[in-house]
Amino acid sequence: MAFETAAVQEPDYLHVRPKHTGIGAWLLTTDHKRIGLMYLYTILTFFACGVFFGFMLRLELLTPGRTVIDPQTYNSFFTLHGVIMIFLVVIPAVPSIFGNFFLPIMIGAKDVFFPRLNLLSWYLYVIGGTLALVSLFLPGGPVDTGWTFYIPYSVRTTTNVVPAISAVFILGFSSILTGVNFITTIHRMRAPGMTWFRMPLFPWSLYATAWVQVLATPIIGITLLLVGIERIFKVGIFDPALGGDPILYQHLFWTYSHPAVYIILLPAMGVISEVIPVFARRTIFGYKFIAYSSIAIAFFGSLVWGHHMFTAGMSDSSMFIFSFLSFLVSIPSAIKVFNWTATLYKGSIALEVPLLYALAFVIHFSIGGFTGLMIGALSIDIHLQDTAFIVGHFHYVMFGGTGFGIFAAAHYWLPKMFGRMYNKKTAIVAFAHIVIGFNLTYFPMFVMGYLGMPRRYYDYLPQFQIYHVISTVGSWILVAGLIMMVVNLIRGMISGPRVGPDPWGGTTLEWTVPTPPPVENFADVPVVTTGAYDYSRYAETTEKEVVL
Amino acid sequence: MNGTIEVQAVPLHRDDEGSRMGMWLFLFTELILFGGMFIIYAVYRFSHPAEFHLAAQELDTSVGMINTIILLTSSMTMAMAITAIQKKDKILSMALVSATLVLAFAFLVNKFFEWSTKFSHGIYPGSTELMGKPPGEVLYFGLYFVMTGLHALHVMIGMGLLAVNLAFIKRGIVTWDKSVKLETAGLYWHLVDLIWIFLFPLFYLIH
Amino acid sequence: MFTNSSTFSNSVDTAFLYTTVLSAIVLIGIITAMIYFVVKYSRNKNPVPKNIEGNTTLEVTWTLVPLVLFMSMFYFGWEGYRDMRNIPKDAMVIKVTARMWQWSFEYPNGLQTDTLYVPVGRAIRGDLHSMDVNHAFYIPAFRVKRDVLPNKANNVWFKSEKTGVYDIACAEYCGMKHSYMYTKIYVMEQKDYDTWYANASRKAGKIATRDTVGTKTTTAPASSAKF
Amino acid sequence: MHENIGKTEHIVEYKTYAYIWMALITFTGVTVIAAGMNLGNWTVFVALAIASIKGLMVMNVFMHLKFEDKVFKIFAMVAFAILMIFLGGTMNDFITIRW
Ligand code: HEA
Ligand code: HEA
Ligand code: CUA
Ligand SMILES: [Cu+2]
Repeated sequence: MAFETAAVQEPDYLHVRPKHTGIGAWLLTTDHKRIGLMYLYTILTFFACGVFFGFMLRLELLTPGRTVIDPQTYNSFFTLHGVIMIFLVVIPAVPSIFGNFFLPIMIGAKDVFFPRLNLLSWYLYVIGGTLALVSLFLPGGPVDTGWTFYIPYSVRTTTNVVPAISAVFILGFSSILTGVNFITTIHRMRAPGMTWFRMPLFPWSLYATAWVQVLATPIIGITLLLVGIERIFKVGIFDPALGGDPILYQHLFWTYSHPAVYIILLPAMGVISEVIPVFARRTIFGYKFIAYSSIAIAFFGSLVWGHHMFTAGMSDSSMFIFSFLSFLVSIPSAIKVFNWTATLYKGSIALEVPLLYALAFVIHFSIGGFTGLMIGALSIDIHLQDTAFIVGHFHYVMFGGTGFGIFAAAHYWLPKMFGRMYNKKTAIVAFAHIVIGFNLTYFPMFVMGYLGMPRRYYDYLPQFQIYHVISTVGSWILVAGLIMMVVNLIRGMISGPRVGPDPWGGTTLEWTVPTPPPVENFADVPVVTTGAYDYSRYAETTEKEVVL
Repeated sequence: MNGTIEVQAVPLHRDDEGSRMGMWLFLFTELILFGGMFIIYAVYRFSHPAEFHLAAQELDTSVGMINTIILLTSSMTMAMAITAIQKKDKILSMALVSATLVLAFAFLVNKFFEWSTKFSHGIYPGSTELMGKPPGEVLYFGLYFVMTGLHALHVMIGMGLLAVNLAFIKRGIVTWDKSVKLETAGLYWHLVDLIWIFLFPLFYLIH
Repeated sequence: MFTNSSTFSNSVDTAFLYTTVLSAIVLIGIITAMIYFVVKYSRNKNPVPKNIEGNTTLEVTWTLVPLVLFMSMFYFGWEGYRDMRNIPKDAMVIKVTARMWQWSFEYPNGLQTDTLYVPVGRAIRGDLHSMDVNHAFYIPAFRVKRDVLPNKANNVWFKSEKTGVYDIACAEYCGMKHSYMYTKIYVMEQKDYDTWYANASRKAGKIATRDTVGTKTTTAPASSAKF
Repeated sequence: MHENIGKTEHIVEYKTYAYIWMALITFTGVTVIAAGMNLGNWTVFVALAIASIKGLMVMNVFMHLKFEDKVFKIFAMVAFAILMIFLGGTMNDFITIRW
């Protein structure tokens, strides 16, 4: 998409003289870019809390018996760790930070379709997040149900379940509104010439995600609402003591929460699809297949929730169907992995930090995915369900996948957002720490899980200690790397060297506007004439897609 | 917030179809919210058919039917209010929106008496009377209370939206060529009706 | 890995090995390709890229090949699972009751214990029931697990192949002492078992043995159970 | 591309609404009567079928779905299909559990 950079230098979005002044310039803004930044700061804050809890979990597991905290505290810590990481960090992170900021620019729009609704989403997010944290300190004690809130424990325990599920409910609302906003934006606000198949893959993945957000989130909303009502008013819905069925709760919970893992994953996959071609300086391999596979993941992802209930006592036909579909949903992921790898072929590759994270994403997500396949197989999952193996699986996909995707996005786009570059050497050192620490922390979990170490265990048998020690030491390296990375990014954004509009040589629309972007994004409405990844300006030959 | 000095907050172009699209998407989430409860209903009705049958005898079909008619009528007046405003008949439109509000209120009053009768018969969540019943009936009434209760909550939200729109019409914010706010509020109102269309047979008509 | 301590351990371990090896091969393939490309086509060595938009033959291949492999994995899993649900008619029935945070086992003659005793080579069916919240009956060495739910009957079966002592864990989060909800299963020769059964039953009515629950460290020898 | 599409409404006559209203009331009567008859296992299906017809009328006419762009209809079908999948996936477990 060849464009002239906007000639007239409008003030960028960070330096305009806004309608509201002081703090109101942020809290009352409807500029999608500022809202994106507000998400960045708030998510980072909650993320720090989540890391703290995760760190404490690992510390406690260093030795059998008590190391630093008591069992009740441990139980609330893993619950809050799960709730914060899932609902407050990885679900909103990519869409709300980078999606908000770049989706409108990438499709050539001035803002999202409902700017004020967008601001409302942020407020809901903050209220929900605060409520989750406040529940820590309310009388009754922090919630200790696990992030899954399984019935009947969640109606039995005396801890603050109601504040926690209200928090999740509100966060769900926020997520739904973001989804509604993005779908409408993509349908109605694409620039002239920006056809569906000229749209970059990041908007594509956000589009697929948005549908999952819109159609699946209400299920968890209502389910948790009912748990709350059941707790407060003793209405009989799920509680076995009142005749309810504990498995029904699980069905409804996972009906949302499995699709949710693809809400977590898809946007990060979109990031990877952006990063790889830019640093390989060539068009992406199999554009349409990647685009369609996002939709396929979103659709098939809605059909497989039962694989979390293989030991719960489902009917054999359900077991068969859910296991079978779990394998089918893995196909589109496989397609993406192969296309990304193929995109490196005959490129002109610069191994910059974003690409490092992107490649780390592909590898670690694949490991997570492979272990997903193993537990998708019925007999294996019977053995591994609720063991440390599962913990390993989901940290690999969510952190090795989405987490690394977020880091890739941060190193790729933050310079655009703030107009400055971080220190690349430090970034690489931090990357090395993170990768090593990550694998040390989570790989032992596969081993001990297979040996029979259950999850959500405060205490454990002595034969597992060696794995726990490795894992805990790994978490120290991991957190050290993380701190290094964040500090480096923050310093870079404050005082790093300035960068021009297109530091990486990208082709999507966001690189055609000044850095940082002006308030209205585009001086003139852009007119798109080519596909999103048109690298012909670097290449000598272009090979059209070979059709059978 | 814009450029150098001062520009309006929200960009610029107007796209009513897009606004309606947003509203529809939101309605799907509402639909699925209630859908979740219909799933629970389906499972429990399947596993406790006889008890559901028995419990349903406690509900008064005629009350349910009256409420159905009230809501259907209110949906019609709502739809007509939009036609009226589009035909530049501001007064008629306001009258029709008001009629919708009155009907909505009647629905709630009706619901209130229905619930109070249940309560006075000792049927309310956690009551000893209810707890003495077999599990299927406890579940039936649990669902009855949460589903009609949540529906009533939606009626109230809908009333709020309509009231605001009434003011909009009066003040000329909603006019014949800028009616999308009223239209989206109308969409919301019809959804409330739509859900009731399913609630009615499922709770009142199990014979 | 292969201990053959129960009828299922073999099929589960085989399936696991199969999927692991397959995954490892694919993973190594991907990593190798990646490193190769990054080195071979680095910007220094290859300043001018070549745009290749795609290749449908390749796409179809890497859709169908994984599909076939995935189906084979699914098949392994399903076959193994079928055995787990195919409960022999002549299995000995033991009622397993879970409550926060202990197990209790009731044998056909009404004898109750908090540690499970079974004869080797005999199919055992556990009828699972919980008094309070969800638990899960898990014998890692036997590769069996099944949730124990209130108000919903569940069952599980297994046949041990080797005598010995193994751990039973609770694998569904159930509150504060979830991680202490351990007990043991003693697998004995049939004649030892008969003696034990007769002796213990004489004292029937009260809980027969109490040697393992709680502090796991004190039972270290037994808990480093055979894997 | 989509700049300033503005309004594209279709103004529906009062009469049309009145007819639909009459049909809705009639169907309400029908469903009450049908429920009174002894249809055995079919009761639920008849009730749901009638409710669906009523629902379609409300959506198409009162909510103008009929006059909207094709994507709106596709959206509605997708949402409905997903709900049915959720329902089917869950129900299947409870229906086949004793097989
Ligand atoms: C981002 C989040 C995410 C993602 C993407 C996934 C992806 C997958 N998950 Fe995971 N999962 C979780 C998050 C995620 N999961 C969480 C949080 C839990 C635990 C919840 C809890 O209990 O707390 C969980 C639990 C979980 C379970 C339940 C375990 C249990 O409790 O018993 C299962 C079972 O089937 C499962 C399966 C899968 C499968 C099959 C995939 C697939 O989508 C993976 C597909 C990807 C690949 C397969 C890799 C790429 C493919 C190739 C390179 C192709 C070539 C390969 C071959 C030919 C072998 N997951
Ligand atoms: C994405 C989600 C996520 C992430 C990132 C993490 C991060 C960590 N987790 Fe995890 N964890 C969960 C989700 C996550 N966790 C969930 C859902 C559970 C289950 C809870 C339950 O059982 O109910 C769990 C449970 C869990 C357990 C098991 C508890 C048990 O079963 O007994 C342990 C134990 O070691 C653990 C450790 C850690 C550690 C040490 C970290 C970290 O401290 C490591 C350091 C983190 C990083 C280096 C960065 C990751 C970065 C990002 C995701 C991006 C942020 C980006 C911006 C803000 C821009 N976690
Ligand atoms: Cu019992 Cu965990
Ligand atoms: Cu899942």
